Amino acid sequence: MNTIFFLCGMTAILSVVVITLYMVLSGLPAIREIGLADFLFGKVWKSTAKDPQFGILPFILTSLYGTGGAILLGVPVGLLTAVFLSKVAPRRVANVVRPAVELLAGIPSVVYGLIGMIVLVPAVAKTFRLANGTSLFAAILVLAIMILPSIISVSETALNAVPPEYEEASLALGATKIETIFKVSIPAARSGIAAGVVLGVGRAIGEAMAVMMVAGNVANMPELFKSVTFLTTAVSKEMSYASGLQRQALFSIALVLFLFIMVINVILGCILKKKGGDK
Amino acid sequence: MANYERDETGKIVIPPLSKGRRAYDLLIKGFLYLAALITCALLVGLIGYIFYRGLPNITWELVSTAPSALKDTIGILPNLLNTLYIILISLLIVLPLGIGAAVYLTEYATNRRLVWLIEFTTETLTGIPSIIYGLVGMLFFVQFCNLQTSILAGALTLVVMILPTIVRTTQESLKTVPESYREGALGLGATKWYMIRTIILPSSIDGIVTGCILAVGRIVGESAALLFTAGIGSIIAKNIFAAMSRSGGTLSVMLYVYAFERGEFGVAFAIAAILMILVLCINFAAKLVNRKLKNKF
Amino acid sequence: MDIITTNNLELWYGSFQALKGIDMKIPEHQITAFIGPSGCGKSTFLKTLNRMNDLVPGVKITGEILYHGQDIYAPEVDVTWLRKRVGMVFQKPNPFPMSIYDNIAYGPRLHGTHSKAELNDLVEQSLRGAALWDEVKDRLKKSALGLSGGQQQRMCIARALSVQPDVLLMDEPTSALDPISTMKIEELMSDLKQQYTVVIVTHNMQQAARISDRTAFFLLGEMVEFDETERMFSMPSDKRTEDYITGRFG
Amino acid sequence: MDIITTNNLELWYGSFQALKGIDMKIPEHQITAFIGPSGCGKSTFLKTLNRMNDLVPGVKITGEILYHGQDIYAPEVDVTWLRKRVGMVFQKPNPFPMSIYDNIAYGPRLHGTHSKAELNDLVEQSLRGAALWDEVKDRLKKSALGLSGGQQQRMCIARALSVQPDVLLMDEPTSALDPISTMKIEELMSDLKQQYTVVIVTHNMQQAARISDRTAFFLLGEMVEFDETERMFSMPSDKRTEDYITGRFG
Amino acid sequence: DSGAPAEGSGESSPSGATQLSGKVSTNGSTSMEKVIGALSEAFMQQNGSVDVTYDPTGSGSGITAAKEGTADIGLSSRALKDEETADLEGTTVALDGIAIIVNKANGVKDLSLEQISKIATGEISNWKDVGGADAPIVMIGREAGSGTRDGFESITGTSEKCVYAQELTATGAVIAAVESNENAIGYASLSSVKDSVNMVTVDGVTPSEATVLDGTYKVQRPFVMVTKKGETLRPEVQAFIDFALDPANAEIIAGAGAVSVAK
Ligand SMILES: Nc1ncnc2c1ncn2[C@@H]1O[C@H](COP(=O)(O)OP(=O)(O)OP(=O)(O)O)[C@@H](O)[C@H]1O
Ligand SMILES: Nc1ncnc2c1ncn2[C@@H]1O[C@H](COP(=O)(O)OP(=O)(O)OP(=O)(O)O)[C@@H](O)[C@H]1O
Ligand SMILES: [Mg+2]
Ligand SMILES: [Mg+2]
Ligand SMILES: O=P([O-])([O-])[O-]
Repeated sequence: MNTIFFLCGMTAILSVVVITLYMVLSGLPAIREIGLADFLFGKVWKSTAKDPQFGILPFILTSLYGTGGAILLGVPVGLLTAVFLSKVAPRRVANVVRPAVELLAGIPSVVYGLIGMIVLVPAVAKTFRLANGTSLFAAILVLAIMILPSIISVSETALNAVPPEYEEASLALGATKIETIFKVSIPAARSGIAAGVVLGVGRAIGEAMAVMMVAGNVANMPELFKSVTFLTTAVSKEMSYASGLQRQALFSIALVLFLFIMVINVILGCILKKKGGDK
Repeated sequence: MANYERDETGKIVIPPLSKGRRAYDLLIKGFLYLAALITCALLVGLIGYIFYRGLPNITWELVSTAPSALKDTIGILPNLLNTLYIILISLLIVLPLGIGAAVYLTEYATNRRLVWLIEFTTETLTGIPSIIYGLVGMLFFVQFCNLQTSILAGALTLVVMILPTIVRTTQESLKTVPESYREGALGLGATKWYMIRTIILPSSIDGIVTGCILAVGRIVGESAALLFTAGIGSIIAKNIFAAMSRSGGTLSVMLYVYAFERGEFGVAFAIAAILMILVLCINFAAKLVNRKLKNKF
Repeated sequence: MDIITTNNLELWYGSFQALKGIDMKIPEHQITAFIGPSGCGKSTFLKTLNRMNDLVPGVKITGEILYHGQDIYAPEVDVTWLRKRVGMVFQKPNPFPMSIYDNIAYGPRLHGTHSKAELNDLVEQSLRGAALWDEVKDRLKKSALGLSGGQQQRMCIARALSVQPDVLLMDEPTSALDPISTMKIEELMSDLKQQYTVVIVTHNMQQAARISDRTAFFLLGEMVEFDETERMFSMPSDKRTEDYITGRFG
Repeated sequence: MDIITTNNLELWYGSFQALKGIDMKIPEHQITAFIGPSGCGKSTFLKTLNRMNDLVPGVKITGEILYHGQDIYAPEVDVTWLRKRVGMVFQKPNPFPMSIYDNIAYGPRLHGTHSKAELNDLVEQSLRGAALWDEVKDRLKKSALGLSGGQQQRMCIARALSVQPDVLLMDEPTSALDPISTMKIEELMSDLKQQYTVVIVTHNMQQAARISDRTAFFLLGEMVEFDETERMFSMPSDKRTEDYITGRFG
Repeated sequence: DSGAPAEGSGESSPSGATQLSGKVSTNGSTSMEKVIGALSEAFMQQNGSVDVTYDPTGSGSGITAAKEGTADIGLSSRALKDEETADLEGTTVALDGIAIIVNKANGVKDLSLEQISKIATGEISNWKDVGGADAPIVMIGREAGSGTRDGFESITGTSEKCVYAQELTATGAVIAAVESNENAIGYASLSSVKDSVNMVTVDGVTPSEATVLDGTYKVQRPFVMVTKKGETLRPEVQAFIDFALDPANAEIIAGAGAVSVAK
């Protein structure tokens, strides 16, 4: 029995090894052929041209900007909502809002994409008087909404874990409740909040389907109101049709994405471990 | 020592909170309510819109037929079935694996490094985005294992993806089983496996069920990982074994396909509404199980 | 002069009455000790004095608490001001997870002091006031969590002093400490009463006898007896007090 | 006849030596009590007797433990067989979360008894053996968690009896119980020694004196003295034993 | 109308009246989905024990699958390239017009091939330059590697020069995007275009089955079934290809919006 359970335990390790192996093995050839610098820093992606160019800087930057933008919008709203739920809301209100947040987390990403495509994209075009609404901006909005639940729930957990003694001490010094929250509770919960943010970054960088439906998918260098391609959408949009070097290059993009994610995972692990160590 | 302003009766006069601090308080409070409002408005807006657009498009014909290219009709029955098949097959595979891994971690493993490694890789799997699962699933299951784009390949891909969920929830509930149960059973001469089978697993069934529900939620919502592995087939197979070896689109995948590839927004919203109802049910079920769990201890 | 007066104070947690008709006059520049068995309402009463009980959901309070003659539960009272004047030190030392300096400067900053020089002054004064300055003056920028338990508790006292209160409420401030730290804090309290009014809850009758000027004995939410400490411990007027201080229950 | 003999038994938890060169002969059909201050290794020693210590990671054992002359740490020994023969009752009653019947039937089923009639018999016998039958015979199908603490502990004893052991190891079996339940279990033990060999760890010297035939005194991992209970309590041969039983430490 | 093809297939089936069984796996182009869907549905109605599967992986993957033998038939929505014809056999089963589509609110009805190519490259960027309102042109196209894009760009001579405002991964997406944006122009498989958008005439020629077939409508490409060269196909696979080429089944292909080449 021991062996059987041991083997079950090994599946996780095995999976990660296989995934890593496949990502690296399928991603390296194209990079070797194109050249790492040309690949990472090339600004032009023309994968099917006679004289193809495989520069993925636009995708990398788009993913970074897109994620950054989503964090910029999502974190304040998420954190404030978490504060509201954890410290301010009357219990009855919190009991309504909290399941709402959970529900937000349960909505499939394609549904976000669908509504983004039908409602958000035309609205963006109209609001900003653009000829075309598919844009980095629309993608940022969708991503910001999608990462909201994870930021809220992780931050709320962290805020709830702040020892009440800290807050009592602050109140007893004549701080108002709000002052206490912002000067004591949030700083004390910062590593948990950071974990939520990093988790959000991971989600945002990895999201494909919803982004694909609103970003326009042109390999432009990122501009707020232009159609752009993320690392994820660069892979998924051409994968079906690709062959030869183009296909290999797509796997190389996936490798880059994979490395991004691994780095984020490690950071997340460190934050959480440090938090655990504090206790 | 402070000197107090006193009124004629000798009572001290208490100054109000300074204007700056009061303004700060009000401002922040405003932001807090605003943020919560945004979150709720988003939710209400999203769900309201989905139902508003989707419910009128749900017809009996839609949910009870297969699409026909000849008759140019659309039905999502095959996709409903595919979703069911994928859930069934993935759970069937992932449950033994995930529970086994959790049992190994909590009951058997003695090597601290190995435990760390397994837990670390499990965590890592949680963070990998589904598009990468899709690609590796395509390379490994579809091409290397030569399963073709099929429900089986999709389910296997999902198995890896939801493994962490099952492992973690099972592990959590295994940890809540009191040590004294283990001692009691072993003290009677039970083997470890007998003890696990008769005492440990039955005591942690709730956690396992919670894990299943979460996993089902994940499977129902998944699209990117399935697009390249299970494909978009929409034919009613003769039976589940025939279904396993052919391409089959789940509801989420077909939502993407109908909306994005075919521009059939009515159908897309109908599927979205069905998905939302499923998600609501899943959340509700998870709550129920959790409540039962709390009552038990 | 009495700095705090309560009239017929009653308090309910939901339907449970935790305080029953308490009338007390707390004299200025003295140490007043509250004793009584666990659950008798000592902490509850202490917390009503600077309205820390406001935070507990479902609390209901009737009667009056006058601070310098002003009803602190009157609607126009700004509770932050009250808490600045009536400071509090808790049973378990609870430094913020920041540097010692920032811990002490927290209160003054809150109440509008931002000048570097003023803050430095206040921090030094407060730490001196809590007899901690010499021990920590070289590590002000280090985390307060690195201090020993006794030092942490004195730092919390310094933090309470930093906003220049009138009254210091202390809820079993030494129960989590070793005997030496306890002794230091007891000494400190005697110093403090020159400038401040000190109210202390203690489960330790010897401590009450050692340091306080007046003692109140609580039982089941009632204040059974309130008198000069010496008299209370030598010839209690109530049978229950006598039973308690001679160890017959509690 | 000695049913269990240990020769120069030593045990390490990692680098900490918890048992030091223990030589002991446990006589059949008697009650042997282990006493000693907290942390002296009583439980540890008890658990080595049916190898429950195998579960602790990092444990190292040297020396011999002979059960009916057979070294129980020999590689060919089946530990489940050993534990069936050498049963164990724990400090805190630990019924499984199932019916009383299933609790008692757990062991027999485990070891291969599945016939309904046999099981019924065994359950009744075991419960009678633990002096619990009359109290629970009408609620065998009810959850065992619904029993009182003392009943739960007797049920755990019944459960241990159900697999028909030779030896019953009991680690402070009454320390979580009220006086009346304790008395019942002490009576039960005296009955049990007709059929079983009982080894009991207790922190209660009076209990040891009341019920045991022989007593072993442990200190810091050593067995200081092992003798007939009466002699041990009336004229201990070791100074440390004397100090302990007269309450000079521990 | 499934009666007619049933008879036809009976005649063309090489094995005559013998019962076919087994599995035919097809794999490739997504824009052939409708045609293959219709064909296989009809084919399976006649041959109950044959299972035709279709993997919409894209033309590139389809060709690879045929080459590697992981699928019986590869599907490509473009003609095979020279290097591919070395070991692969392409059978054109249908032609597909690529319609140039604009929003319903757009007044432009006709564009010349040259105008189209200028619009695609961004040389013309305002509708007023082609007789429309004064508004920017939003060019919507397909992703690199798409057969539709390949066809459009090679016919308009704009390969590698197109400047797109959106690159969408499917025909339907292009139609939907054009439908929802007044300034948009795009191209999509004729088979999929419905009246939610306007098709412009190209050099005065209306895209239709007839004009695609006789070649007067220039913007078109073939639908190709790809098999391994020099290999005898299993009877059910051969039967499916024959079924597609059978003139009696032209209507099925037409019903799916493409133009049968069967004569
Ligand atoms: N937040 C609360 N909600 C409900 N009841 C409470 C609450 N806080 C205290 N009580 C109850 O009020 C009574 C008085 O509590 P209080 O903490 O004042 O006792 P105490 O005298 O300080 O005891 P101790 O010496 O144990 O600290 C107790 O019965 C307690 O259970
Ligand atoms: N699993 C373990 N790992 C490491 N050390 C242990 C372990 N179990 C016990 N010890 C140590 O071994 C020593 C003996 O422990 P043991 O539990 O046998 O004491 P005891 O005599 O039963 O005490 P008590 O009366 O408190 O139950 C103690 O110092 C204890 O800290
Ligand atoms: Mg108290
Ligand atoms: Mg013990
Ligand atoms: O889907 P297409 O290959 O025809 O563009």
